[in-house]
Amino acid sequence: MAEDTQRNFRSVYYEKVGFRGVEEKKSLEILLKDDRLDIEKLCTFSQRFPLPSMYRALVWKVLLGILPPHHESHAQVMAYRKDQYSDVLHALKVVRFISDTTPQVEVYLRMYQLECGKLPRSPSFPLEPEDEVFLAIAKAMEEMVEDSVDCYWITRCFVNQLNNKYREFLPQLPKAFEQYLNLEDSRLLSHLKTCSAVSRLPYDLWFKRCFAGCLPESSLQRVWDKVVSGSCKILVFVAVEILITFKIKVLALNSAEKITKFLENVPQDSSDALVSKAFDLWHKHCGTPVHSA
Amino acid sequence: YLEDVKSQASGQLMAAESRYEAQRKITQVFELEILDLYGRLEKDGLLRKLEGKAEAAE
Amino acid sequence: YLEDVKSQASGQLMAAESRYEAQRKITQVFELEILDLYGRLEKDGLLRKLEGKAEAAE
Repeated sequence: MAEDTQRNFRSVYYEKVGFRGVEEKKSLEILLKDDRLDIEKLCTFSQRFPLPSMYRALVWKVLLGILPPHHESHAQVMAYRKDQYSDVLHALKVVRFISDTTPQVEVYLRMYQLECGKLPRSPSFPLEPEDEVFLAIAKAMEEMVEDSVDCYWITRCFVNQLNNKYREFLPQLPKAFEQYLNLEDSRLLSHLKTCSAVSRLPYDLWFKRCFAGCLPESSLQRVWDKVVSGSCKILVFVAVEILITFKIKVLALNSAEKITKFLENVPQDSSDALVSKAFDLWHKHCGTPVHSA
Repeated sequence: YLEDVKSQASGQLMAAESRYEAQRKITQVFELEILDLYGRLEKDGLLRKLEGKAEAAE
Repeated sequence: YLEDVKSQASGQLMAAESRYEAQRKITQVFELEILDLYGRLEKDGLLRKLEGKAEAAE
């Protein structure tokens, strides 16, 4: 009992001074010690808590299937991944599709295109909208993941997850957005409707790019923790929270163009708090995932 | 435990297969590039011939 | 039985590895071909430029 009180006190103390994650980090470390990682538990953990930066790349790689659950195979599998990365990179240089001056994110795009069998005949061909989405996500990922092999693989699998696992859900998100905004602030929604802005909101930025280029990476990676571990619905609540956070500003704008333009370039100084509030909204409407660890 | 061995093996196998698939995609791209380059060489050769004739005719 | 599964898995992995190696060999041959073709194209380009200059000087 005394120990409990002390522990709670310590947690509260950490929370106040900004070490909120100490207990969480410990429980993640226990999960990561298993010989065979429990994907389900890792998912639940990531759904509930922010991943500590030092473990983010590892957990993402496991959840996205880049690394298998078995620790023992990690080195071997990562060696295959590295080979694949350098093989594709080298091939693009051989056919002079990229050079040493090609921006890194474009290199990733070309590698991805080659692997999907969608490499255009010439690098000067105009990009498809889906390529722009890839570039935006890769650009944000570059800020989150240091190692370029990891960055390529995570971007590639993140985008694949959007295109496969979430394919059917993503188009439903604008409707869900409208629904939750109505529950949270019906006045805001009617303002958007009055301005005929509802159909013209930056849905591509929100639900295709997953806020890449909209939120600073330090906040964005906390949102992507949820996307990687299985929830694309969190994106809806981030969008709703953006509207609520900048309510006064949005209510003052009276045309769809101005509203969309503002939402595409929201001020970034309060993003961290914004994301935390979006998580609260998400938990409020969708419940808290049970952490079984 | 048996399931464990199987799943571990399949994790490795999938990564190895993916590395092979990438190599196959590379071969395809190289093939197209070779065709393209031959095409360009032939066009160049033709062009030079034509130029040569044009000069001779002058 | 476990040993069986293990040896089967390692057999599959080795097969994947060797397929990769074989495909890589093909890629390497194609790569040399591409380098060669680029070389010829560049020589041709250079030649044409020189010829062009020579004509201009005449």
